[in-house]
Amino acid sequence: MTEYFWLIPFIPGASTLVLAVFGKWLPKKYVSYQACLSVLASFVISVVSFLGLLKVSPENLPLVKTLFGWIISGVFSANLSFQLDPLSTIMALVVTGVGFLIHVYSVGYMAHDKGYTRYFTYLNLFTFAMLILVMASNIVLMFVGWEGVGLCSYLLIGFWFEKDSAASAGKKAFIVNRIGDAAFILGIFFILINLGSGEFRAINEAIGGGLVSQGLATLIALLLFVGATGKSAQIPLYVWLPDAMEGPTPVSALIHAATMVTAGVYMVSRMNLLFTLSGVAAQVVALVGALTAIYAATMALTQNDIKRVLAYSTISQIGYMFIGCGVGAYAAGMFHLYTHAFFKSLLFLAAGSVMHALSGELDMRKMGGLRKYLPLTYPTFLIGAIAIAGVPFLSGFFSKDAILTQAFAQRQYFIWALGIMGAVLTAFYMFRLIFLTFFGQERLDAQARAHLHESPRVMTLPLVILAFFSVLAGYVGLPVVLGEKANLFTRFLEPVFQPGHEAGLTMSMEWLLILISVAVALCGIYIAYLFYLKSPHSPHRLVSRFPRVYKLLYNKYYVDEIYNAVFVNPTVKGSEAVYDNFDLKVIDGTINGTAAATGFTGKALSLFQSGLVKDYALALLLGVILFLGYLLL
Amino acid sequence: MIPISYFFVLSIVLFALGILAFFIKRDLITMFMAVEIMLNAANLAFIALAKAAGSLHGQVIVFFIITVAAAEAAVGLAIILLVFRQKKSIKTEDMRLMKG
Amino acid sequence: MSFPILSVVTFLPLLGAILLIFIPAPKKNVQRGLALAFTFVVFFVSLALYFQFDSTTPEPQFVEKAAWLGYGINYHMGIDGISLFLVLLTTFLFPIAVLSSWTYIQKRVKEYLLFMLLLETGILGVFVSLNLFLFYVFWEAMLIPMYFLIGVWGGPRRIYATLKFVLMTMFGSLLMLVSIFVLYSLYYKATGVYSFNIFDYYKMILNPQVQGWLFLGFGLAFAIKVPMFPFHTWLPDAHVEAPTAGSVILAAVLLKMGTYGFLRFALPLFPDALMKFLPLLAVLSIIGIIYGGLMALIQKDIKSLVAYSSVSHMGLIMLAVFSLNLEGIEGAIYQMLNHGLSTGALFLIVGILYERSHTRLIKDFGGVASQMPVFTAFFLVCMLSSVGLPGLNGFVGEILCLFGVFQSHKIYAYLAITTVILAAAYLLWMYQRVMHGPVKNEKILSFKDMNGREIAYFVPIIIMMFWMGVYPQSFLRKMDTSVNHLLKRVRNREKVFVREVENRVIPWEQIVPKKRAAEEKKGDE
Amino acid sequence: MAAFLFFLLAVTCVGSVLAMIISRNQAHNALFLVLAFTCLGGLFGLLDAPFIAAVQIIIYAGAIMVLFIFVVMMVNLRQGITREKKKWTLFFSGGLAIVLLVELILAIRGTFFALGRTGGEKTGTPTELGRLLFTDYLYPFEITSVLIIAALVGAIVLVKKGAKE
Repeated sequence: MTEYFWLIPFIPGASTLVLAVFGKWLPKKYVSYQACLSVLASFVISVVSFLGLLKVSPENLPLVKTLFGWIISGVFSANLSFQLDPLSTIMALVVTGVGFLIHVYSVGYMAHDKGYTRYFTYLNLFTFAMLILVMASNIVLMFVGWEGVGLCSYLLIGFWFEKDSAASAGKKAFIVNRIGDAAFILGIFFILINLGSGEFRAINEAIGGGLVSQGLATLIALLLFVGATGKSAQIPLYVWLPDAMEGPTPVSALIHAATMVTAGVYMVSRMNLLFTLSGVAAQVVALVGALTAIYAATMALTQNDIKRVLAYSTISQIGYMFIGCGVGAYAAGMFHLYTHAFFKSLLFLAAGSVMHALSGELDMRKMGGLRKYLPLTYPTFLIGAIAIAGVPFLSGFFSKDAILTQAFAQRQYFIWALGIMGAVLTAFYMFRLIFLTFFGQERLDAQARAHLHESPRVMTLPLVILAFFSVLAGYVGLPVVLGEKANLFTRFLEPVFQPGHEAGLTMSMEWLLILISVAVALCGIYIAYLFYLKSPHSPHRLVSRFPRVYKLLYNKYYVDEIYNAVFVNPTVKGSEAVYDNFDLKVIDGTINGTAAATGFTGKALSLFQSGLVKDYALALLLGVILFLGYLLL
Repeated sequence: MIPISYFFVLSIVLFALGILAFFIKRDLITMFMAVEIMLNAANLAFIALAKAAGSLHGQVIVFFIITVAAAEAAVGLAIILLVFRQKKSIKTEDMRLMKG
Repeated sequence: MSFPILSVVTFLPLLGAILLIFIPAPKKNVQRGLALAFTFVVFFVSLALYFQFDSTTPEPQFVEKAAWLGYGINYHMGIDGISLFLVLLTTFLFPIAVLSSWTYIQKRVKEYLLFMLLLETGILGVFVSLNLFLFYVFWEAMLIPMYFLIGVWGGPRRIYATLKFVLMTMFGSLLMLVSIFVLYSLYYKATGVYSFNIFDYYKMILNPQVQGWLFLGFGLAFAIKVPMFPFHTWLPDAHVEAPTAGSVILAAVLLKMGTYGFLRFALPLFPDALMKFLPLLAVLSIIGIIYGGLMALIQKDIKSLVAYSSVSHMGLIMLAVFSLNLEGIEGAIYQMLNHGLSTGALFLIVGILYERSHTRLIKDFGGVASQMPVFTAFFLVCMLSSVGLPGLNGFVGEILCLFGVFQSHKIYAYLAITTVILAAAYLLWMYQRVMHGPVKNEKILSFKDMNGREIAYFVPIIIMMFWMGVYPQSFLRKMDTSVNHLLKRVRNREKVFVREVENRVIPWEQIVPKKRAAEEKKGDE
Repeated sequence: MAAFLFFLLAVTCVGSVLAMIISRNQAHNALFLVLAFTCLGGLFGLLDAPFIAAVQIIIYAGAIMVLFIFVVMMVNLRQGITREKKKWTLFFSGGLAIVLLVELILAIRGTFFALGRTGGEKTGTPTELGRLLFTDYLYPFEITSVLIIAALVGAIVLVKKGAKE
């Protein structure tokens, strides 16, 4: 069965095609079944492939299936081919597994939307594109998936296109991503020209064979990483992700939390040899990741929109993943990606459930005390929050700790410190969210109060399953202190990530680091407890104490405004000025001027046409005389 | 006998007089006559040269010129008549539709 | 001689036009049907070209040659891997263009269809001619129907637009005519043989200075047609005023005549001059890419937006042509087809909107998506194809173009890649303003979704977009040999043909026959 | 004798053209012209071109001038038309005419004695001319007939069209 792994992307793909062409005539129920089952089928194949892969010896990895030559012209060649190795398997499992749950959730969430079929078409298309991204065996095909998920993101963010803000957010996401993609394309070109092939095996061989200089590796890696900052919402291209929350919540969960935004991490992991070879690039990755982690966390502190808090949290968590990749702990980065997919999509879906209960309310200031009304949503949300905060024995703890330990072990103390600070903030804002939403006074609208209800089972069931995994998913990657072989996850990925990156620490040091992490997480939660439950007025006091800081954070450091003022507006205004003054006046003016000059000359010369026959005769005579005179002389 | 050049000089004088007449007169009919004079001056030159060359081709040309002149006179006069009917005038100053 | 398929393809539309004359004016549907039938037949006949095309030889195929006016003016037709797809693109788009104007054109239907058919003959003639004189005849003849199509069935400023279009094109082509005659006389001086045959000219080596002037003559004509910055201003005007089908043909096929001209004439004939002017041309192309994109960003009229996007796209194509490597030129040819499809489709989209609203200003629209779901889907695909989304045709061409440029000049590629961002920006912004947001006014509420006819002519375009995006092999492989041959001609010519005597140039092959002819003459005496 | 005839005819011819220039009456002008053309016919005779001389008198002095007279009658201006009033045009054109005269004479000065004299062997008998017309010049001759018919029809159509209104 393993050899059919290349079918994994095509099942949702085929489903997309059917829905896109015949969707108009299909009943809603059929649409739901087809959409969900196609993803489930892919999931089943992924699981089978995973099991099959365990039996394959590392020398035979990756398994590659080439369907046909896609773009071949001269040096440029790209096949339509897929590969199966531990890395792509994990990604495929996450995408199809979480994807399936979110498809199911969406059946309930979108039940009353008039764009139901369209929604599932897009969602299936997304799954298709994402699977191509993770399973592609060469970088050009990977780029197809890369752009494809960007497209789906655009379509799904702007799903409710009647809202101007949604349409704008979708457009913004696509264009910002394109900026990164432009760099990505250049990176691809460098690879194709200097390494001769875009196939990952060939790239790894070329790097392994020492064909790539360090400078070249740095150049390529940085270009690719610029692409990754676009897709994975890192500094400086993160601005689209908060706006992306305009889309339906399951979309935020699937695309903007679990899968698409982590594509950058996947890509960096996939090209790990390149980044490791460069060194500089890896350092940049780690630094950008760390800065983003803390920067986004600070912005999450002050937001009142429940989904925006989660969006900033996502940006921050992806920052952690990049720290992992940057310090060479690719397995740890991937591990965090994997656990994050569970708990962050859980958080989003739970937030969606809250919204569903409150008829679309997003503002936390109008919530509070919801825990008794939402008996299933509340505990699952809480589990997600605990997991992300890094409380021991839940998945988030293991993965985040693995990253930070590795950062410390690689002597990246600055990055480690940033990560720890980010961890405090993470715990704080997550529990701020929990306390504002589920505890304290009820601050509901009367209207929302009347409609308050727990979500249907089709929505809560995925929550429960995800909560289950949020708790347990971490146990495949236990810290080294519990035994050399405890980290199954890392061992599984060993064929992809060359071993030997992970420096060892003494036992006591490891325990110390774990203790620090735990302390930090609990500390954050306690501060949130103090601020929002114990003395609900203290935040206001703090705000009035530091109004500037609060305003800066609340307005997200004015980055959107700065980008608009520096890039967007000058481009538009400048283009308008150029159009009016240069295109119309200079270029068109020259052309019309030439025409006008010709006309004017004609007019002027026509004055010689007096209309009197004698004048013409005179001219004739003059001509004859001059001509004769010339002949005579 | 008479030098052929005399005929030539006469032809030139007639041609110049034709030009003079063309510019002096203001009515279309007389100007047209002036044109005819110039044509004839040319004819004379042709015949004189034919004589000098001892060939008949010059005379043939003159024959054709005369026939064409006849045709031209017919059409030209018809046009003058039309112009007169329309404008009630045959003065050249009155006709400047072609003014630029 | 085998079946003269190229002549049939080229002149069938003309036959259709002649038949059309005999249909009485009031029978409009009969006229439309006839025109459609003829364009369809032409398309199906031209498909045979694709299937019978031998991709292993760079020589022109389906060659037809017959004496015509003498003095080297022969009827000489043939296609190679470069022109094959341009011919197919033309025949593919014409039935669509006729269908798209089925209800749009109501006055003087007969004349309109007549000109459409004549236009098809003219365009096809340009792509298949191998004799420069014949080429020039078609090149100019094609202008006449286009002149009338814009001038009679166009918008309010149609006279201005059509005059600007025709005069600018004429200006360029006049210089080309001079250059053609210079070539002709140079060839005659060198060999004593009259010829307009392009393959004879390929054998000539001209001194670089002469090449420079001739290149300017040819290049200007093609640059105006493409249009390259700064000769582009006729394009927005012509597009805005032209009827939908006119815009489609103009954007999809007419502009390609410029790029085709560069590939067929300017590059192989004047390689030294090309090298001299290359930096200038490349810079102009890059300016065109960025400038066109920025101008497109702020246009208020959808059609002029698409027109400026054409300037940008054509800039990329030109830049790729000047990259002078296999990837770049194959990418350029491929991108020509893509641009034909996607920009043509975008003009059809605008036409559909215009038929319903009688306006093309972006600000008059908003929220159309909620009224016309099927239309939205088609619009989306066409827009994404133009943006260059992988999986659709635009990506393949764009990435090959950029790759080709990257290979020859990295700096150019860094600048040109901004098109990836700009194209997304202006098209998405336009799409958002037209399709998204709340419904702007009640007029939009009354918009009907696409009808069967409209869907019928869109579906083939969409299928082609996907096909060309997913399986470009079926197109690229047919070009390989011809493009390689062209490159060989441009790059290594001095190795193949060398002979220069006191500024006067003699193709080495011709020296021998001439000598022999002289000896024979002596023998006769 | 011939010299006397030549001078007589030449002086009459030039004199009548001058008279035509001076006179204001169009009818008189036409008659002066008849005289001038007749003299020219005589000169043609002197140059051994009897057929052309006859044609000149019949067609020019006869037919064409009759046409002129008819038109003069139809137009029928009571008083004649004054001469050109714009003095500068007059002097300028007069000057130019003299310049042309001088130039032409200068042009032929080299040939003054080279052209020979009249007399000698007779050429240009009507028979020879006729043979030439119907052999070498057959095409032009026939085309002339077409031309004349066209002119005829044209003249009639032109004048008739105007008459209707």
